[in-house]
Amino acid sequence: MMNSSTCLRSFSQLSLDRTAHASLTSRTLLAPQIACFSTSTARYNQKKGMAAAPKRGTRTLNVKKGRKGVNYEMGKRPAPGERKAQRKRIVLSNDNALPVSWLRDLERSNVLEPTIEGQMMGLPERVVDALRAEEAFKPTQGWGLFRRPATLMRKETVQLAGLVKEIEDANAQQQPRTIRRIISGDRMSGKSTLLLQGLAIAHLRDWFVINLPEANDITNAHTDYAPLPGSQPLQYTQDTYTANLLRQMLKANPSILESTPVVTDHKLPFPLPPKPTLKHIVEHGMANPETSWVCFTALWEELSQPGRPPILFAIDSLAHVMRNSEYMSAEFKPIHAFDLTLIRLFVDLLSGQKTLANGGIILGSLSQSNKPLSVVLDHFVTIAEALQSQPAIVPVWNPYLSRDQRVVDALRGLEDPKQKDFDILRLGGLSKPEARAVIEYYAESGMLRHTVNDSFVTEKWSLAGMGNMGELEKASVRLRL
Amino acid sequence: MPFIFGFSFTEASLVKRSLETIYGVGPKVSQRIMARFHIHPWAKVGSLKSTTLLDLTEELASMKLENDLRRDIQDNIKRLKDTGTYRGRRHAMGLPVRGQRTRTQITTARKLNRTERGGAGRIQM
Amino acid sequence: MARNELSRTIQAAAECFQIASRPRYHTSMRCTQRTWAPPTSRYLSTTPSNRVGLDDTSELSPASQDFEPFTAAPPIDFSQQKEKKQGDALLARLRVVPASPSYFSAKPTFTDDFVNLSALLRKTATLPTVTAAEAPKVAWKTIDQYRIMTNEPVKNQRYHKMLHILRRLNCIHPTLIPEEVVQAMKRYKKDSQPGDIVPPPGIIDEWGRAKGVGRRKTSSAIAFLVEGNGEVLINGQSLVNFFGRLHLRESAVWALKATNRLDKYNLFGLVKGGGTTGQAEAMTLAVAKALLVHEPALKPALRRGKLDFLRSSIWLLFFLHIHYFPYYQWAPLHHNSFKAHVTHIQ
Amino acid sequence: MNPTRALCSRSVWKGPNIVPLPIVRPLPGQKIIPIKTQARAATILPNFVGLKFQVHNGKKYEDITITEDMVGRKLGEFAPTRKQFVYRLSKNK
Repeated sequence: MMNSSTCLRSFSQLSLDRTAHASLTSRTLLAPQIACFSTSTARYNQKKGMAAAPKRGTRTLNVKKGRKGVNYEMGKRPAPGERKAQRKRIVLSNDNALPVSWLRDLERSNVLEPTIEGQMMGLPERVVDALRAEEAFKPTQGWGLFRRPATLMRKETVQLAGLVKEIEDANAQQQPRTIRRIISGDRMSGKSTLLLQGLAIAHLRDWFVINLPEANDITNAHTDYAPLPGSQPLQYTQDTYTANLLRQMLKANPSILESTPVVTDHKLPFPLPPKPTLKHIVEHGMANPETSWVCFTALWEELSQPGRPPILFAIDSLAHVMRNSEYMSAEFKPIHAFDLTLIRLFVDLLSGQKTLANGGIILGSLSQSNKPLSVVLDHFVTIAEALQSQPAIVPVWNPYLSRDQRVVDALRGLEDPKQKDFDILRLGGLSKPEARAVIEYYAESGMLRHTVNDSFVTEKWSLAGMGNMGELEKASVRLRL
Repeated sequence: MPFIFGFSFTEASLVKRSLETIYGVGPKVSQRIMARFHIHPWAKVGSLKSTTLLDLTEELASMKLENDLRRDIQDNIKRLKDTGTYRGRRHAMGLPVRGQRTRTQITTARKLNRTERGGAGRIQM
Repeated sequence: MARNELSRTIQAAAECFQIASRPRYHTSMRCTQRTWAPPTSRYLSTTPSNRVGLDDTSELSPASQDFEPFTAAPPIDFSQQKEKKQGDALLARLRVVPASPSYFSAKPTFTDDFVNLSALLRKTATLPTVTAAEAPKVAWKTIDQYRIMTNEPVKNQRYHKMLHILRRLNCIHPTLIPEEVVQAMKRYKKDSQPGDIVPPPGIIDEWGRAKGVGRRKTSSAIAFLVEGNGEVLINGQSLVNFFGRLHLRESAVWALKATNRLDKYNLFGLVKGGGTTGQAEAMTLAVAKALLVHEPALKPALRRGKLDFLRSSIWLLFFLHIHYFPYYQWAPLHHNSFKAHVTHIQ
Repeated sequence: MNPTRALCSRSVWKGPNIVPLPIVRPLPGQKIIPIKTQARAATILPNFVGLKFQVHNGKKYEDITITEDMVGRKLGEFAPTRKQFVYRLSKNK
């Protein structure tokens, strides 16, 4: 139905219509000829003022009623991307929160010791900048309530640090290992914060860190995509996204990129400066997006050379990856998320088809909010959890459910208990001492005006469902009723 | 001001919406065209390269749009009316053609059902 | 003679049917002969159980002793009348004299009761009394039950005046209370007195679990309380997953929170039916009952706890009310229903 | 074509709705005798072109001469069954 606004546009279109007979090829695109569609009523329009009264009995319809004037201002339109920036704004410090005197900083030395378990540790400035560059912080995590970002070194964080130490020892004995972990747990139990702590540890141990902050942004068809010629099955590169990722990597790991020279020749389509370092490749990839994927692969090969630092490859809300993406292929079929080059790389590493030359950790964290239903992923996660907690009862796949075979092959490693490298990192509630440490930190930073004693801590602990991190914070700090 | 199929669109306008302003292109057709040239649904016209603009125009040219389509539709209606069929008469009177109720809710029919449907784009005063 | 026979048969029928009839007049004649006075069972109460004691014909009901010295005329023994004519003359001179002066009042039984009790009170006024609180708890008959008993339209206010006397009688020191008063009061007491039905005391089973059941609106909750370190599981889920809102979580374990026993007990709750608030408040009652099985001494604390809970929830709603007040101008309907909700709670 | 309308129309494999009509092929010179029929649902076939039909519209029979464009339609389309509604002011009669 032609409502009033399209009707307006059709008036304007009409005046610009092309004459029907001019064949397209001959017409020059730059100078659009104005030709009016030749019907009698067009001339009638000129004498608008003297419209004759309609004959009796003919039906008339007054469309002009209730239509706003031509230059009706429909309210100020926000600048493109402004709303999203507002939503994603990260505030990391709060001036009226008191600085916590006894807060120690995480350093390269003390990050791997198991002794720091159960203590709140501050994040040094360098690491905070790197994490901010990688968009590791999330607005919902409540960093803005405190003077300085600090995290609790939970049991699971020390486990993660243990893995980092294992990799470094393995590197020392020249057998690089790639450990793959998927972080799962209840809602608001601190999965993304654990991912952030993993990134912080890797930064402190001078690893090379790649972080895909939100898997949803890759698969929800909001960035441009192009087929990668000669890839079997046809894969798609995402140029602007990769360029942005390269920019984040440069900001997050400046020292590594500047120091390591380019060793092999990558037949890059652009000339490299005389003494090329990885930084030049990354900068070129950032500058012109169409070569961004070529630069990324070159960078990846460079990082696989011997003697390079181990790599931490992390992704958040993994469930978005385990299904068809929103992109459409040329034959108007949905493109599977695994066919996107970045995700293909991550999944190959996760499933073990590819390994990291210098070892490293592949970290994927599930997200309970805005989670697409991925039956296969949930199934494998429950199997892995069952293997860890009670190996006797392991859930069996319901054969009547249809499942995505590609995802099954990727996650098959979770099934057999012998496979130690690929496993689940289950996040439960905090223990009582850990909860006490957190609440004392809240009290110290002035966010909590209550004497911190054992009964108060246990009360908050059990009210927060046996120590759920987010609920604990919501109950004690945010809710000021 | 990039041009698609002879029409000019602002940089910030969405490719999908601008394709659909063309007479004869709806949501389904625009989806298929954009998929064929690997344009993601929220792409802005400004972000398209000139080569893709040319591909789009060339693709749209091969379809029957705008005035050819209008003429085609009007010929059908005119033929219906000339042969004296019931449907032709309904078009001429501006009443619903496909057997809808005429006691109420016939504004769309009164607006659209006429022999030069969509052609002049004018509303019969 | 037929009339005499008739009156006697009616009296017998009334006797066996226990129908309360107005105090019967009996034929009596002022004449010199004195014969043995037949039993005048003054009251035929409809509630057989408690009247049994009073129906034995030997002892005259106490009510008839306090009138001014007034003795009914000796009844005439018709069987000795020689001829019929003398009998008829006798009947002509008969005069009906009611047994109790209140016979002509609108509510004779009630009036007698009131008069007797007042007399009883006058008689026992000097006995020492205890305060109303310490007096034994008595469930007096409601006015409807009394009306059914006496079959008279007793006025509310009058009845409660009588109750006032009864309560005063009840306050007589239990050791000194005369038997007479006890017997009198028995007529006005309900069948079941408070304290007769005592719920069975909760027991802790071999696994150390105390069970409590609570219901609210249409939800019912069972709570198992075990000594432990404060873990809570409801329907197999953690407290946070089951109850989204913090207010519901707090109300579910309010009994433990109010008596800060939250870290001393583990709670395993099963709740079904109704909505979230109904389930939470059913769980509150269940947990409280289970806690009482563990520590019966907490009953007053829990009673106070209930008040704290109401006060805190009202305060919470009050705060929300002010906090969201600016949003209400353009939703007037919503505002009224919310205000009604708040007033309903207070 | 609106899909539901396409579904409602006659299946192609059944072919057009051929109704046995008393078609007399007149010689070119003679007068064409109109064929009176009530089969409004009969599809107009190509060999009908040029003939005259009297199609029943519920009350009387309407004359139609078949032209080239009418092939493929039904006879009933050309014989309207309802009278045209014309609003006539009948107040001050």
